[in-house]
Amino acid sequence: MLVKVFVTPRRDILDPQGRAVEQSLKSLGFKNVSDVRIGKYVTLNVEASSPEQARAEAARMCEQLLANPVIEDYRFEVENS
Amino acid sequence: MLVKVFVTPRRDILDPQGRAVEQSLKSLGFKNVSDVRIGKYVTLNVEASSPEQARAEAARMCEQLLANPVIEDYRFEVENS
Amino acid sequence: MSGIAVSLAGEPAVDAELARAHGLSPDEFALVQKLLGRMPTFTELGVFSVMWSEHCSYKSSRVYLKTLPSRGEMVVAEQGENAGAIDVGDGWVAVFKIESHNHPSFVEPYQGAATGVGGILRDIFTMGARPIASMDSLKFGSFEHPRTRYLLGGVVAGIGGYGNCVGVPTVAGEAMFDAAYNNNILVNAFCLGLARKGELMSARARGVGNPVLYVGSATGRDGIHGASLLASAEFDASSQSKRPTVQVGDPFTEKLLIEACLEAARSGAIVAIQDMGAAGLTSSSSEMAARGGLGIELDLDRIPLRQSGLTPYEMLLSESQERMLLVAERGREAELQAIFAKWDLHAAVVGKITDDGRWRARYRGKIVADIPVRALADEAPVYRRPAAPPVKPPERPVPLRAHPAPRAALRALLGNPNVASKRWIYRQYDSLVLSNTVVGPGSDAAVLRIKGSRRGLALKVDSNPRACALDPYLGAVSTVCEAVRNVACAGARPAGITNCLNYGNPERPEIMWQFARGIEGLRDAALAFGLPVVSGNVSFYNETEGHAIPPTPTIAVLGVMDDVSRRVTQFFKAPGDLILMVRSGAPSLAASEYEAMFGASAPGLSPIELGREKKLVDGLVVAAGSALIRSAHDVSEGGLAVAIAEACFNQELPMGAALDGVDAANPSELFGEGPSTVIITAKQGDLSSLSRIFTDAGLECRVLGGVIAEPRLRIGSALDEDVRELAGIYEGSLPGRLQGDDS
Amino acid sequence: MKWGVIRFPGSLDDGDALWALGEVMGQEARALWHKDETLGGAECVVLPGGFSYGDYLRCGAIARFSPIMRAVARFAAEGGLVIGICNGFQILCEAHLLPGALTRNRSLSFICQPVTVRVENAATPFTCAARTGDLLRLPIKHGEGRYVAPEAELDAMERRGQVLLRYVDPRGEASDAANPNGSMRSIAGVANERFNVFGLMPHPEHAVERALFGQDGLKLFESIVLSRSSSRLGEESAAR
Ligand SMILES: Nc1ncnc2c1ncn2[C@@H]1O[C@H](COP(=O)(O)OP(=O)(O)O)[C@@H](O)[C@H]1O
Ligand SMILES: [Mg+2]
Repeated sequence: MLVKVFVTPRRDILDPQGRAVEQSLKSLGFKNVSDVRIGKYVTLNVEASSPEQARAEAARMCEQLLANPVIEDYRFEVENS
Repeated sequence: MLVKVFVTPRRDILDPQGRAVEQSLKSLGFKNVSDVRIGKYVTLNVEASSPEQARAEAARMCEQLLANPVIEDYRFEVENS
Repeated sequence: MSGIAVSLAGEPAVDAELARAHGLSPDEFALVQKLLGRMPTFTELGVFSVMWSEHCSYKSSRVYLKTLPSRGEMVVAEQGENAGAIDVGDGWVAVFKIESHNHPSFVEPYQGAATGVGGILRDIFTMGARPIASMDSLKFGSFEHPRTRYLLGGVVAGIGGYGNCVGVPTVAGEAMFDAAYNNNILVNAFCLGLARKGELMSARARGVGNPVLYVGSATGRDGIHGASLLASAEFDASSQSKRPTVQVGDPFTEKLLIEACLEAARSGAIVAIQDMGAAGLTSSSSEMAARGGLGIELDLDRIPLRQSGLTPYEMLLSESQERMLLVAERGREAELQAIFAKWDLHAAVVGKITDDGRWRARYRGKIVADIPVRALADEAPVYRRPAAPPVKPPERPVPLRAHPAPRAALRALLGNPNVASKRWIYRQYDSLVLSNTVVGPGSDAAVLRIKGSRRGLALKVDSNPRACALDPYLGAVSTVCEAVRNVACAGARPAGITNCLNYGNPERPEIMWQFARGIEGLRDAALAFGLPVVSGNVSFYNETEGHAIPPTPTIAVLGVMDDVSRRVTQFFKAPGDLILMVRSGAPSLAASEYEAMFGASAPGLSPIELGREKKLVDGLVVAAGSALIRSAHDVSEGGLAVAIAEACFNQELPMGAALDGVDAANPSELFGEGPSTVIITAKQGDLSSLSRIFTDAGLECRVLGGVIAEPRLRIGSALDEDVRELAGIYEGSLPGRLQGDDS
Repeated sequence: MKWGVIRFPGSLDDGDALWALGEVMGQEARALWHKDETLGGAECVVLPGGFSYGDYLRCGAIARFSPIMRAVARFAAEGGLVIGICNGFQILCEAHLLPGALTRNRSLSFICQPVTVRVENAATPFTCAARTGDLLRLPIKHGEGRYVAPEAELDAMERRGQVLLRYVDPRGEASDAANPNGSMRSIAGVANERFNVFGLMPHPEHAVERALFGQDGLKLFESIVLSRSSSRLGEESAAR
C-alpha cells in the first residue's frame, strides 16, 4: 500500500526557507502569493493486510521517526496501490 | 486559494535521503517498508480570480522556482480556501 | 583471437551510423573492428565509446602531457596511478590531485559541484591516503548575467554540502567572475591526502584467480554517457530511459567508504583498488587489468543494482557515485567483507582476474563483451591535432582615456568581486575539522600541521586566465609562479604541482595551440622551480556556440615546512614593523583587474625571468625559516595598493600603513600586476639580514614604509584612507551582490 | 577521568574530541562504537560533531536510534554526565534528553566562523570552571543550529538556569547581529533540568590550542573534570 506523509513546520515556528521562497516568488513577479510554507513529502510502500493496518503502521512511523513534534505537524494518506 | 505542491526526486535519480530513512525504518522494526522517497511539500496562498488562473500560476511557479526539473518531478493541487 | 560476444535481443544493430552517434569517428570505428577482428556487440560499442572518449583516453593531450616533468627526488607515485604522491618527511607521503567538474556543475550546480568533490576525494583515498584538505577553484560569469547568482549559490552550497559532510576541511581556493565564463563555468576541485610511507595502495591488478570486489552504492542509470556523448540528440531521443541522468552525491556513503577502505587497506588483503569514476565499472576494471598486464572477467548478474532492468550496456557505462572496485587476495574475501559490513557497506564479489589479457563481461549465461584489455587502455587512439595561433589578435578591453584618481581606483578595485573578500564563499565550508588547520582561508596559502611531527604543509590553487588570454605561454608561466609564490609566502618550500587544464574544443587549431603553449609554460616553470608535476587533469570542450573560455590552466602547489611554527600569514602584525617590497621585475597593467575595470593602457605582459622568480621564492623560504619575516603577502589581483590594504585587514586588530617609498603617481606601480612582487614586514632590527637575502640574489628589495597603529592606509600624498572603511567595501562586496540569498 | 566519545556513522569531529581530551588535556579518552550497548566505564560521554547518518531527514533523527543511545539514556537517567557538541546536541534533542530542537540557520546556509558566547550559569558541572558572565571565543560550523522551543518552555528553562551559553557580541551583549543562526533568545547551549546533560552548537574541542583557535574551549572540559573530581571526593567521603 502506498503511504503519503506530509510533514509541515509548526505554525508558531519560524520557517526561514518558506520566507525566502516567498521573497523569491515575489521578485519573480508572483506578487499575489502569501503564506509559503515548506515541509516534507515522504512516500513509501508498506506491505499490509488492510488499510487499517497500514494506517496504524504509518502513524507509528511518523511518531517515531518521520516528524519531530517539537517543530513539525504531520498528516498522512494511505492508498491501495 | 490554497496551492499544495508535491515535489519528488525523479525516478532514476538517487535519493540518498530516502534510502537512509528506509534503512532506519527497517531497523526500527518496520520490515515491510520499501521504496521510501523524500521530497518537498510546499503550501502557499495565491490570490486568484479563478481556480484556472491559480493553476496556471502554480504551474509557472513550479517550473521557475519550486522544482528543479533536472532532478525533480512535481505535481500540485489547488483548493478554494 | 577475436573472442566471442553476442548482442542481446532488443539491442540496436551496430553499424557505422550507431558508432558515429556514439562519438566514434569512422577511423576509430574501423580500428575497433580491427582490434576485435569482428564487429563489436552493442555493449562493446558502448564500452569503446567511453574508454576512447577524450575524457577517459586523453587522446588529444597525451602527447603533450608526456613532456611535463613528473620525476623528482621526493616523488613516490607518478602519473598513471590515480594521483601523485610526494615524500614530505617524517615517514609521511602527501597525495594530491585536482580535477574539473565543469559541465555537470553548469547543468545542476549543487549536485555537479558536490559530485566533483566526491570524485576527487575517491582519487585520493583509493591510494590508501586519508584525505585531509580540499580546495576549490571557481570561475563564474559576470554578476550581470542572470544565471551567475544561481550558479554561484548552488556550486558553493554543493562543495560545502559534500565536503562538510565527509569531514574533510576546505581550506583554500579561488574564485573569479568574468563574462567569458557566462555559458561555461569552471569548477575545479582539489584534494590532499596523507599516508604513511610504504602504505600506498596500488591500482595494478595482480594474481590470476584473485576475486574482484565491488563496494559502495548500488548502480543506477546515472550519467550514462556523461563522459562521452553528452550531445547526441538522435540517440537520446530514441529512448527516454537512456537519457543521461544527473548524478546525485551521497556524502554519507562516501564517508563510510573512506573509513572502510582505509581500514581494509591496512588489512593487507587488498591487491589493487580503484574508484569507479568516469565510465565507472568499465574504466576501473580495464585500467587495473591493463596496469597489471592481465585479464579480467566480470559477472554482471552480481552487480548490485539500485533499480531493476538495467542492461549490461547501462551497468558498464553507469557513473553512479560512491563506488569502488578492488582486487582481493584470494581466500581473504570474507575478511574484507567483514570490514565493509562493520561500516554498513556491502562488498560483492563480481569477477576475477584472468591470465588471458582479455576484458570479458558475462550476463545471464552469455558473453556480452570480450575485448583485449590493451585495446581499451593502451591502444586507444592518440592524436597530435593541428595547432596554429589565432589569426586575430586577442581581444583587449577598450582603451583607457584617463586614469581614475588613486582613491577612486582603490575603492573600486576592493569592491570588484575578483579582488574582494571571498568570505561569503569560504564561510560556507568547514575549514577546521581534523584539527590541523593552522592557517585557514583568508591568507595567501593555507597551512596544515602534521600531528605528531613538527612539519607542516602549505597549499594554494591559482589561475590567471586574463594573462593566458593575452599570451597562453606567459599566462601559464605566471600562474605557476603565483601558486608557488603563495606557498612560499606562507613560509613553505614548494614541493610539487598538480594541474587542471581547462580549454575549449581541441579540434580547433587555435585552441590546440593555446593548449600546447600552456603546456610549454607549465613545463618551463616547473623545471625552473625544480618541481615535479605529480598529477593533473585535462578538461577540453569548454565552449558554447563556438565561444571558448579563455585558456585556464589551474595550478595547485603543495609546499612543505620543516617547522610549522615558522608559518607566515599575509596580515601586518605590529605597529613599527617595516614594510618592504621585493620584486623580480617591473609590474604592468596589462591583463590586470585595473585594466579590466577601467580600460587598456599597457601594450602587453611584462616578461618573466624564471631564474629571478626562483630566487625570490628561495629567498622567502630562507627568510621565513630564519624567522626574519613577520608577514608576507603576494601582490596579485589589484596590485600593490590592494595587497597593502589586504595586509591591513587583520581580523583580530586592523592595522594601518604609511608608505613613502611608492611612486604613487604611476598607476602601474600602484595597481599593476605582473612578475613577482611580495610585500613583507619585518622588525626594524632584522632589516639588514632580511634585505641581504634578496639583494644578494640580485632582486629589488625596498623599504616602502611602516606599519602604524592607527588604522589608516597612507601612500605618499596620493592616498589617505580609513582602513575600516576599506575593509567594509572589501567584505561587503560579495554579500551585497548576493543580497536576499544570505543574511 | 574517563571519557567516552561516541562514533556514529558520519561522526566527523570524534577524532578532534579525542585529540582535545586525550592529547591536549591528558585525559583518559576512548572512542565508543555506536553499535556498542555499554559505555565502557566512561564518567562523561561525548556525542561529537558531524553528520551522523548524513543528517538525512533531520539532523540527529536517525542516530538517536543507535544501540548505544539506550545506554546513554540509562546513563543520563542515573545522573551520568553527557555532553553533545553540534551534531551531538542535535542527537540529544531528538532523543528527548534535552528540550527543544535545532533547525535550519536563518541564513539557510552553512556557517563556519568564530562566535562569542556568554556563560549564563556557572553553577553547573559543565561551566563551573568559569564565572557567570565570562565570554568565550569558540568556532561554530553548522547549517542547522537555530535553537527553537515553545516560549513557555523557554521561560521555564530560563527560570531554572538551563540556558548555559548565549551568543553575544564582543562586548558581551546579546543582539540580533551577534546571533549567527537566528536561535531563539540567542541560545547557544542548554542543559537538562537535572544539569547532567548539556548540548551546545559551538565546538569547544576546536578551541583547545593556541596554534589553532585559542583555548577558550578548555574552560568547558575543565569544568567537567573539576565537577567530577569534587563529586568523586563527595562520594568517597560519604563512603567513609
Ligand atoms: N572558492 C574559494 N574557496 C575557499 N577559499 C577561497 C576561495 N576563493 C578564495 N578563497 C580564499 O580567499 C583568499 C584570497 O584568495 P585569492 O584572491 O585567490 O588569493 P591570492 O590573491 O593571494 O591568490 C585565500 O585565502 C583563498 O584561499
Ligand atoms: Mg588573488
